Amino acid sequence: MGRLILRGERCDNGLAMSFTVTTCPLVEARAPRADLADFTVRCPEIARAARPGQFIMVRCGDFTLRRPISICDADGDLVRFVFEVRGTGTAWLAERTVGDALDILGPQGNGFTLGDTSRPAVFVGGGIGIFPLLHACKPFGARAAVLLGFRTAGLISMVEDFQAAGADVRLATDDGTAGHHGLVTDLLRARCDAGAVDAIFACGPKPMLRATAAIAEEREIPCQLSLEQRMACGVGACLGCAQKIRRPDGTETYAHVCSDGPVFEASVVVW
Amino acid sequence: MGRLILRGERCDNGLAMSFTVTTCPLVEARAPRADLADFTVRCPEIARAARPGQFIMVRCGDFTLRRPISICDADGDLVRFVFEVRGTGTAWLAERTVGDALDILGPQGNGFTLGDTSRPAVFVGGGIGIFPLLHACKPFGARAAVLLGFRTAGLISMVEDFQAAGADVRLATDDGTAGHHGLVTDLLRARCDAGAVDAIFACGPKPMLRATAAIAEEREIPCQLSLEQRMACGVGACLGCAQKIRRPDGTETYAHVCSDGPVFEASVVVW
Amino acid sequence: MMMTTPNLTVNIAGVTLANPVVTASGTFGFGREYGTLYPLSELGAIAVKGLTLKERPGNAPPRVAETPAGMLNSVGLQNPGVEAFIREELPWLKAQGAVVIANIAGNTIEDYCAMAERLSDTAVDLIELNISCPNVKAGGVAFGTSCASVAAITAAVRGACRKPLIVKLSPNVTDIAEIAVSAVDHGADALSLINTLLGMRIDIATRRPVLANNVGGLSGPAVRPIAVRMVWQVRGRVSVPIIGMGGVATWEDAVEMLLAGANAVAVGTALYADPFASVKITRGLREYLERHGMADVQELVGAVQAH
Amino acid sequence: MMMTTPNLTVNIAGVTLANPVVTASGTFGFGREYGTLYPLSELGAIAVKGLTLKERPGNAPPRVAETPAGMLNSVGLQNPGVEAFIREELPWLKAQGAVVIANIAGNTIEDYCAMAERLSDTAVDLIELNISCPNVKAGGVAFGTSCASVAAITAAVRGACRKPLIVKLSPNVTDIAEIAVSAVDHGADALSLINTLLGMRIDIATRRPVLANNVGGLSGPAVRPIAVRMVWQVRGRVSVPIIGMGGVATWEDAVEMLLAGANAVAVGTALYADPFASVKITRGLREYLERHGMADVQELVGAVQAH
Ligand SMILES: Cc1cc2nc3c(=O)[nH]c(=O)nc-3n(C[C@H](O)[C@H](O)[C@H](O)COP(=O)(O)OP(=O)(O)OC[C@H]3O[C@@H](n4cnc5c(N)ncnc54)[C@H](O)[C@@H]3O)c2cc1C
Ligand SMILES: Cc1cc2nc3c(=O)[nH]c(=O)nc-3n(C[C@H](O)[C@H](O)[C@H](O)COP(=O)(O)OP(=O)(O)OC[C@H]3O[C@@H](n4cnc5c(N)ncnc54)[C@H](O)[C@@H]3O)c2cc1C
Ligand SMILES: Cc1cc2nc3c(=O)[nH]c(=O)nc-3n(C[C@H](O)[C@H](O)[C@H](O)COP(=O)(O)O)c2cc1C
Ligand SMILES: Cc1cc2nc3c(=O)[nH]c(=O)nc-3n(C[C@H](O)[C@H](O)[C@H](O)COP(=O)(O)O)c2cc1C
Ligand code: FES
Ligand code: FES
Repeated sequence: MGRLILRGERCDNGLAMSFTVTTCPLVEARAPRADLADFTVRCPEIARAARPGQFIMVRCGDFTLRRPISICDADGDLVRFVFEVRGTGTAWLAERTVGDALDILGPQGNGFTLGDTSRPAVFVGGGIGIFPLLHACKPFGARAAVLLGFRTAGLISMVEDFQAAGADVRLATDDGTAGHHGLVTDLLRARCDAGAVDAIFACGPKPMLRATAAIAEEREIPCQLSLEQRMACGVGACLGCAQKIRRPDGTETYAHVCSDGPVFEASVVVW
Repeated sequence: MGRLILRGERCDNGLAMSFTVTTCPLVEARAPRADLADFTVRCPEIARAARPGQFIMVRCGDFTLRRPISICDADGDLVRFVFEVRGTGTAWLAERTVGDALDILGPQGNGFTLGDTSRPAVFVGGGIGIFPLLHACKPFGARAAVLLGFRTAGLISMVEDFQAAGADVRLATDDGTAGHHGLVTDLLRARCDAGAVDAIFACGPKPMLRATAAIAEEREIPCQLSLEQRMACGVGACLGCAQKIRRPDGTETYAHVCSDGPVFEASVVVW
Repeated sequence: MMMTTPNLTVNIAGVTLANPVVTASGTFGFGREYGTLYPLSELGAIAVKGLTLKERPGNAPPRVAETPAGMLNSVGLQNPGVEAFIREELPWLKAQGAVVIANIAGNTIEDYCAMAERLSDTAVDLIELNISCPNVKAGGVAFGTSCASVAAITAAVRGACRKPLIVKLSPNVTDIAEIAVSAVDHGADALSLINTLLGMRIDIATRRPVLANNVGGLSGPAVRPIAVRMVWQVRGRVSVPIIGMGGVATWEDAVEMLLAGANAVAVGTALYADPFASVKITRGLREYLERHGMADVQELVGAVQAH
Repeated sequence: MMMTTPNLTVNIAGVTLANPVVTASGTFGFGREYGTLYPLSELGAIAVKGLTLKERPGNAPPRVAETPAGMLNSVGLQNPGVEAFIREELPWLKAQGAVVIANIAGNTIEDYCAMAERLSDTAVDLIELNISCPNVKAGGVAFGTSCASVAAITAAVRGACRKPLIVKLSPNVTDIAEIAVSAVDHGADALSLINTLLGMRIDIATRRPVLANNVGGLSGPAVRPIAVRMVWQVRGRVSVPIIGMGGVATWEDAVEMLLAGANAVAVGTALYADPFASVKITRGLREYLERHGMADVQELVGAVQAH
């Protein structure tokens, strides 16, 4: 516990954790919704190296910066990622079709430390934060409770994927159009009340993460959060993606989401 | 003769000659060579208004400036243009495929004044300057002598099109790999020696145009040249595409290739 | 729910613009070209091509070059001179219902004053002082690059001018806010910014500068972050109306510029990719205000909440 | 026909770089990340992240924002301090065979001098003085924005420094050539330019600046025309080596920068789209020289033929 990594992990030779920059074919491109793309690329180097919670940096046309997108799943030679069209870069990306070559950097970042996958764990996801949880929950099989929150029923996605992984999936929507009418953290509280939880893994909007961290702290459950920040390099070189954290000695400093994170112990995050 | 238009032609209402900005489908896209694209778009507004020697401004992706390209032919609802891949913009454009929508502004500029098409005329073209001559030579049928110069045989194109228009086509190459070994202006001299020529129309690199103008002046043959210049607006608003010309009173000034030209009487051009 | 049409009008130094979207001087000629596409009265105002006292032929070509997300120009103020403008362009422009901003340029304070005085007797609505020009009496340093010379030229022209006076600032300076304050303190009724940034491109094949003038002015989206920053800095120091420009291409860009502190925006380079950019921006602004239930576009001005 | 391999080496103030492609300070960390992709010895030199006397946490996030053909950053000089650099980064960097440029930043002349002195006893190859920082004793105006303060800081650091000294110029000035001359006259052995241009982006949805610091430094291809112009202007006035930077992304851009007058180029922002940009540029330069039968890359330096 209390894992605190600063300046990323380092190899024996003094280099940062290695990553690949590669051009790989898009082998499956689905659009579950008009503004959502579910892509699979054939990329053995990244697929084999990827650990749950890591992400890739995808080059989008002539844009100056790559876009960070979580690895949703990695299987054999294939890497799957799912993204919402938010602005110009993801709009460009969503227009790619099967056979197009994508320029991808990864896998990058410190992902989830899953610990003992034979013990029950809860995965809490909100909005676009649900995607990296798939890769992470799989090893837990039926011991994973996956709690997903959405604004409204129309935005629900990936439920079948989580179910296929064996997880017990519960839904919450802000407007009550599906599942629990309310916050996904209500479901988390209920789940914690219902039985032992050894670990919480969460990804989603900041308020959700903050509430999740508070619940975890209160109940003394180890909790890891996957954070977002605007990035330039995505590898730890530019120091662009700062996140304030608390060091073991109580002092505060800025860590970096791309190399120290995106996953942080909830207890070190300074909100 | 001595036609000198400054600030373009103007309509009775004080406006410049009208043009259209429109999105139109690419209906035919051929690549006679790897670095040459022969495109036809369905664009009734432009096709019907186009006069020989006019050009269009084609939007290329997110580039700041449109690219000027001559109208090679206009027939019914169709506009044909042929262009070489020179840099990034034309490279983007050449990748478009049938069915893609192109954003085109035109027709623009003062084209050739053909005069009496029942009299013999000579068309002199060099390199990418040959394309606008097709539209212009057609009305002359067999009375058109079309003299085309290229660096080498591998760059020859459009010969069948000119022949199909009824023209007498002669070739010259700098390296002698096809046709006359030498300059296209050698062919022009020979043609002028061989019989009466009522008008010369030329488009191509500056040295070729200059030599053509000299021959025309020497032999007192009316001569119109289509010039190139870097453009921004393409419509006469930015004054970017200056060309020095001589006014009837002998003073010099800058005219604009996009609105006063691209075709100028050879006699007014200051080299 | 009642929906009232939002108010898009802007008052710039006493002159009412129907909407806050102006065309940038030098990019729109005298309106006769783009006027074939839409009525010129749909624009908030037209800043005409920079005028000089006498006709100017401008620079040798090439005068324009593309750059990443921008362009360079070195037109060199080709224009028919202020008298020809008054005679041949202004009456036509006014007949189209356009609010006309006469952009004036010169190489001596006397030239500027003579033009301002002459234009004061015409139907021109506002005068815009382009101070990016070299002052020949001061060794060719641009008027707009020191507070002292900005003060001197603004005060002199203010004295000669009976129209609202806009001073158009050059971005090629160390401290734009200080220059802006100088202009306002010496009589500027409004400011416009930014003019172009000095840039250069070299053709590596010929090893020659692409522009015959070697250097030229950079404009377009590439410079927008600089323009937004300067408008914000200037808004922090002056309260006169600001016309913000530099890379505005979409209504979103216009909102950004207004939030930074501009009362109106000017559109230039964006017209070359899309000649309808100006009128689309006005439409986009209107729809934005409607969507947000805002009554007046001026509610956006300077509304950025800095950290 | 015999083909000899062209000479790519560059001498910057007595230090030989294997090739003229350097990484721009702050964009490449201390080399540990991109060093996983290629040996750091393949780079001409590495300008490390800007160092300060003491550790600095840097600015609050967000610190980066994309702009048209560019980006803004407001990292705020997050770094472990000069001692930690000397202890933990420098030995490793030198072991990789890299030529190391220590970029130093401060808020007082004393800080700069202390760092220069300390670094003079280390294996650092060159010291680069980042003068874009605010001088706290002069009310926060950046050191690099007046000739007098550039003269003062350059002379002081020159006195304290036993390594070749590069002065890195800020482009946010009225007259870059004048500033360059000041730096050279007061002891700069070489110059590097340009640092970033001050810019701003506002998120229209939140009505807040995208950067927590409100403003940040603009870099990337968008600024290249400005950088090329400044290098050309400076080359016209000084003869010391120049490291040109600002939007260099391809070998063609590097040739342009060399023609304008730079002896070497630095690559920063371009690495984010393509981490191999630096090594590709070196390869491209080599092939270009071979194609043109040129023996030495320095034949390109300042070879632009102005009109
Ligand atoms: C580690 C990490 C993992 C992510 N995983 C996913 C995922 O699996 N699926 C998904 O849909 N989204 C994910 N995101 C968010 C995604 O990166 C943004 O939605 C995307 O960058 C927006 O790009 P754009 O060009 O569409 O938006 P624009 O607004 O045009 O982008 C402009 C700039 O802002 C950056 N930016 C904008 N929004 C964000 C954001 N929320 N986070 C970080 N940078 C942003 C862009 O990267 C770009 O540099 C992740 C973000 C991070 C940091
Ligand atoms: C009136 C006119 C008619 C033309 N007709 C044809 C034609 O029918 N077929 C054809 O192949 N080419 C034609 N050209 C040339 C064509 O416009 C250029 O080859 C093209 O603009 C190059 O664009 P790029 O993006 O590939 O090159 P880049 O070098 O990347 O372009 C950079 C900028 O320079 C401009 N530019 C570059 N070369 C030229 C040039 N030779 N003339 C004008 N601007 C240039 C571009 O428009 C762009 O603004 C014509 C040019 C003009 C002015
Ligand atoms: C081709 C061209 C010509 C210009 N001519 C003038 C001019 O005559 N007077 C002037 O004050 N500004 C002139 N400008 C500057 C613009 O008015 C404007 O300040 C600048 O281009 C930034 O806006 P933009 O990015 O929207 O083009 C010119 C700009 C361009 C592109
Ligand atoms: C993320 C980032 C951090 C930077 N940090 C520094 C720095 O610490 N010291 C410095 O002198 N310049 C710094 N710069 C400026 C660069 O060194 C360079 O001058 C500038 O980015 C222009 O080059 P480019 O367009 O290739 O990035 C930084 C630039 C970026 C993008
Ligand atoms: S994005 Fe560059 S350090 Fe994280
Ligand atoms: S290109 Fe604008 S006037 Fe010709």
